[in-house]
Amino acid sequence: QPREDTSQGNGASAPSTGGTTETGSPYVTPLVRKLAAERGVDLSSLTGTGVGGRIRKQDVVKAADEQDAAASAAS
Amino acid sequence: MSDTYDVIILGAGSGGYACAFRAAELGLSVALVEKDKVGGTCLHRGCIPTKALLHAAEVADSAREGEQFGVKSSLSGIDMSGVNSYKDNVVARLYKGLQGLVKANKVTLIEGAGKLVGQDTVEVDGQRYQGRNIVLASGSYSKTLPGLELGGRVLTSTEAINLDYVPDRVVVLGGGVIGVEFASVWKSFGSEVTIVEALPHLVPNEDEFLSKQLERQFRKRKIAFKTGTKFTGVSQTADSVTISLETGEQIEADLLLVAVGRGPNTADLGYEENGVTLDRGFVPTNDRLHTGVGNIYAVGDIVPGLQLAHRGFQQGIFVAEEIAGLHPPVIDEKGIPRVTYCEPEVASVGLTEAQAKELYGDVQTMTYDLAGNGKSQILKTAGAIKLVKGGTADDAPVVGVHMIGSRMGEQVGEAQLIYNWEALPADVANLVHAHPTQNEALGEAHLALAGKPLHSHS
Amino acid sequence: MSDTYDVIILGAGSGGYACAFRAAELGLSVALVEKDKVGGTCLHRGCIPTKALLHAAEVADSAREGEQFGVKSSLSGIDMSGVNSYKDNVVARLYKGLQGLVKANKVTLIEGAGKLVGQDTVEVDGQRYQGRNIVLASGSYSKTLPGLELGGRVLTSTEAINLDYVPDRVVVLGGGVIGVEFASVWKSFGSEVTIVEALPHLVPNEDEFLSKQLERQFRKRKIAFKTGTKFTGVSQTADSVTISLETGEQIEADLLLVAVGRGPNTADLGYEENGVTLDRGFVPTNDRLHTGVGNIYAVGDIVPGLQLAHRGFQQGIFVAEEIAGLHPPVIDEKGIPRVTYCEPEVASVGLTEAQAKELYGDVQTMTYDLAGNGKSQILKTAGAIKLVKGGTADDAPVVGVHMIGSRMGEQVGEAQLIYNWEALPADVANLVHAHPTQNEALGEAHLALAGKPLHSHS
Ligand SMILES: Cc1cc2nc3c(=O)[nH]c(=O)nc-3n(C[C@H](O)[C@H](O)[C@H](O)COP(=O)(O)OP(=O)(O)OC[C@H]3O[C@@H](n4cnc5c(N)ncnc54)[C@H](O)[C@@H]3O)c2cc1C
Ligand SMILES: Cc1cc2nc3c(=O)[nH]c(=O)nc-3n(C[C@H](O)[C@H](O)[C@H](O)COP(=O)(O)OP(=O)(O)OC[C@H]3O[C@@H](n4cnc5c(N)ncnc54)[C@H](O)[C@@H]3O)c2cc1C
Repeated sequence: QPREDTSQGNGASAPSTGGTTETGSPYVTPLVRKLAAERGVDLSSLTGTGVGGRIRKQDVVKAADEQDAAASAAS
Repeated sequence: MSDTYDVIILGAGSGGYACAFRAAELGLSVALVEKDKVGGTCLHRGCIPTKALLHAAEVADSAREGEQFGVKSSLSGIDMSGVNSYKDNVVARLYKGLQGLVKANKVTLIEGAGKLVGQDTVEVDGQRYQGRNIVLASGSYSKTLPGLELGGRVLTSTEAINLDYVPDRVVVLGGGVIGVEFASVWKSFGSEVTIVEALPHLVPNEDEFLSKQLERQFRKRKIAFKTGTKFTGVSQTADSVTISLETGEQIEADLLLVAVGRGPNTADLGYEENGVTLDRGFVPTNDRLHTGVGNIYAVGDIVPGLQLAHRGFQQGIFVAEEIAGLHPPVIDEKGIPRVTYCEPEVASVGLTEAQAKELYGDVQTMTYDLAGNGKSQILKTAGAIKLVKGGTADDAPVVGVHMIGSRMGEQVGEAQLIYNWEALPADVANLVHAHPTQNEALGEAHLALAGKPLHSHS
Repeated sequence: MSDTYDVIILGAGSGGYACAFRAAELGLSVALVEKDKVGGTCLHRGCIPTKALLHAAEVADSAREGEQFGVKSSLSGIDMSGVNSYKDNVVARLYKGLQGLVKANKVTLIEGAGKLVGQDTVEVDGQRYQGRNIVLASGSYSKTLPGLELGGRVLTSTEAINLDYVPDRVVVLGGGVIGVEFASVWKSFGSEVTIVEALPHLVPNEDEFLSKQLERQFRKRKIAFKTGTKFTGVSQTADSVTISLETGEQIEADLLLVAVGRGPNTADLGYEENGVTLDRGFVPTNDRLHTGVGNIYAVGDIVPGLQLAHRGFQQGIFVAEEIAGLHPPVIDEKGIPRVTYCEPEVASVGLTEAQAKELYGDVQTMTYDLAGNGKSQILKTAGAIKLVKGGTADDAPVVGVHMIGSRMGEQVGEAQLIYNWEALPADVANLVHAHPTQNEALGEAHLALAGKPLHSHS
């Protein structure tokens, strides 16, 4: 169902019409998402090292290890 | 005034129309400029017609070889007018569907040749249209070589898809994707075929393992090929064409197909005049497909890289989402699947072994022969799957999947997920695949690479 | 003394031999007991022979219908002795490979009928063997119905795979996987076929959407079927067999194939005597495939659930790893792919819509018709893909993939990754699939479900 024409727009800058739910959320693969859930890592706190900044398994493992280390140091 | 759009797209091929539909879905106003037919090369002169020819070829082979399956079938010939009407019907039906989608998506189709006349202005037939964003998607054409004039018995794929007869003898110049696909079709239709390729291998962009396997199978099919061989000249008479090679050899044939690559359609379109840089005719972009000028993006075959329809789709969708402010993730060019639809099919995604070694140093590879795969035995196809791991550690992901065999192109989607989702061999190996499918071979290859081979010698 | 093994496996079918190979790879000493041939039902009487018949059927259909592709092919009949020797050759070659793997893996093959005579003891031909672990893998047999005696013109799949003629008229009792596969083969070979099924639909375990699509296509193929119809009796003469239905109707035919399911081979094997509980003959286990008695596990068709070869493989591998102390992750039965290899093929993984609703309440579904898929148009196949999302939120994963169409079984591996890796529609949609493949349809379905349809009306 195509939406209404919005050609009044906002000049030269990128229009912000349309769904923007994805805006800002990091790009992760299902396997990374599963791993993060298993290891209790908050994906939005990570900076990805993969192509185009995507979060890789290694990033999650590293964060989880650091988290674990911090937790054991704190106890 | 009225003629201002959020997006104006120049060219309605795979890249252009995908961009148009996605932009429209996102609520943008879209003008799509096309001088010929919506669908472009792929639908009218590329992917679809060639795959219809290849399917007719498969049907012919199957009928010719039915006896080995106990089926009393026979083949008395190819009726090219029947083949062409089958092919044209498939194209016509998909074209109709596509035109319906243009309407349903409320995309404004501007028919005519467009030209960039300002960084935000396109002119078509004297009329000017303003675009807050411009997407260049003017596609590509069949190239030839210096001194090799097209015409008569010398043709490109554009003419070859509409031939009304099966040539007795044909020479294919170029052993890349398009060349081997036509060679495969004509051989199945009964022609004597010779491929001439300057590089050392057929499908030279693939992992060498696949090239060698394809060469072996083409040899079995009695498709002649001369690799590492440059052509030096061609001459034609009313009856035949003669191709000269640097070896001094001459080959006479009914037709010469020139399949030496496709050049970008970017001349005289106002691109350079408006500041867009061209590199040997192509439009370089950053990794977000922006040309570096104004709000001008480029997608599809004019952007250096793989010339594939679904790359155009993906880029078109990306640019639409980029314009709409969705910040889509950058496309990994290596993650785009590649299929060559000759018999046997060749398919791959990710890095070749050589590329992986450059990136990772030591790598681990695993080859699974289709001889161990029940369904491939049933189809009587030979072939293999080669996996490349990005390193040698247990937690190194699969970074390359390379496959050859009848129908193996259909396996590339699973391979695409594996590569793009950076799966470890064990992630796949844990999921035992359906028996007896060809798909199972992909599972078995991962079982073996994960150190737990099932139907293969370890 | 010497005759003690880490693992003794009773039955060398899919489940048994997979367990044996994996256990041996993990360094365990393994004895594999088999009274007939390594490979079991699947290789000798099941998956492989039926798929060879189905491929011969495909070749026959293709030759018969070549003209619509412009190919002047014809079919003058089926040479069943040729079909059988093709089929037997495929089986023989795979059997040879499998025997080689038994040797290469250093598995001790004990030929003869085994019996459990203690919680850690198996007896074969009077000789006793001790096992630190025992794996029951004795498989299944073709069932019949009360009052329906096998023999003469009434057969099961075991006899049907070796027929030396094509029956003129055949009735298939049972519209499940095995029934529709044979119906499909015989129809392609030229028989008049009628399926009788007591439940309301063909392939009644599938999402109703697939059942209805298959019924429509079988109707087009002129395969007759009577669903929701109980059979009441059968009588045979030297010339024919007559099947009576509860409707009062009678059908006369040359053969009746009884395909009403497979029962577990568990009688008189010492299972119950040694404490193993049986449930209607099946061996219930916990989710780690342990029977609850001693160190006795069970795998394959004797364990309640899907009766599929690759489930046997996966369970066999699981048990070997469990015994070796690797703590493998529990197998999700819903994540095992299911393929029915009739024409058109039916394939699925995960939950049906009805099952998903039970689990998640509201769910979202998306159907993509193969009419929009270029390669399917080229193959001239009809069909569709239906996706089921586990909920309606954007971050709900795909929990069911249901497909029908020629060759669509080969798409089930990608679907298997999607389901088991809990992918979101958008995860798949981001990866535009190879054009023009049937695989692309799976990509398009996910594009549509992610709210960004490409080649489909939204
Ligand atoms: C024989 C052959 C077989 C192929 N097989 C496959 C395959 O199996 N799979 C695959 O993925 N790819 C295949 N390809 C490649 C595929 O066709 C291209 O990658 C794809 O078409 C590129 O899309 P595009 O949008 O960049 O350009 P095009 O499809 O070339 O579309 C460009 C469009 O722009 C229009 N245009 C150009 N200039 C102007 C102008 N000034 N004003 C208005 N309109 C203009 C053209 O008329 C055209 O319609 C094949 C190509 C060929 C030639
Ligand atoms: C016609 C048909 C088509 C099929 N098609 C498919 C398909 O396409 N895909 C699919 O996944 N599945 C298919 N199946 C199902 C598949 O064959 C079974 O799921 C699979 O074979 C089960 O493996 P299993 O190891 O449990 O048992 P089986 O394969 O039945 O093996 C059991 C083995 O144990 C041996 N045995 C039994 N008792 C003893 C004893 N006392 N001592 C020694 N040995 C013993 C038997 O001789 C046999 O070799 C099909 C089945 C049939 C009948």
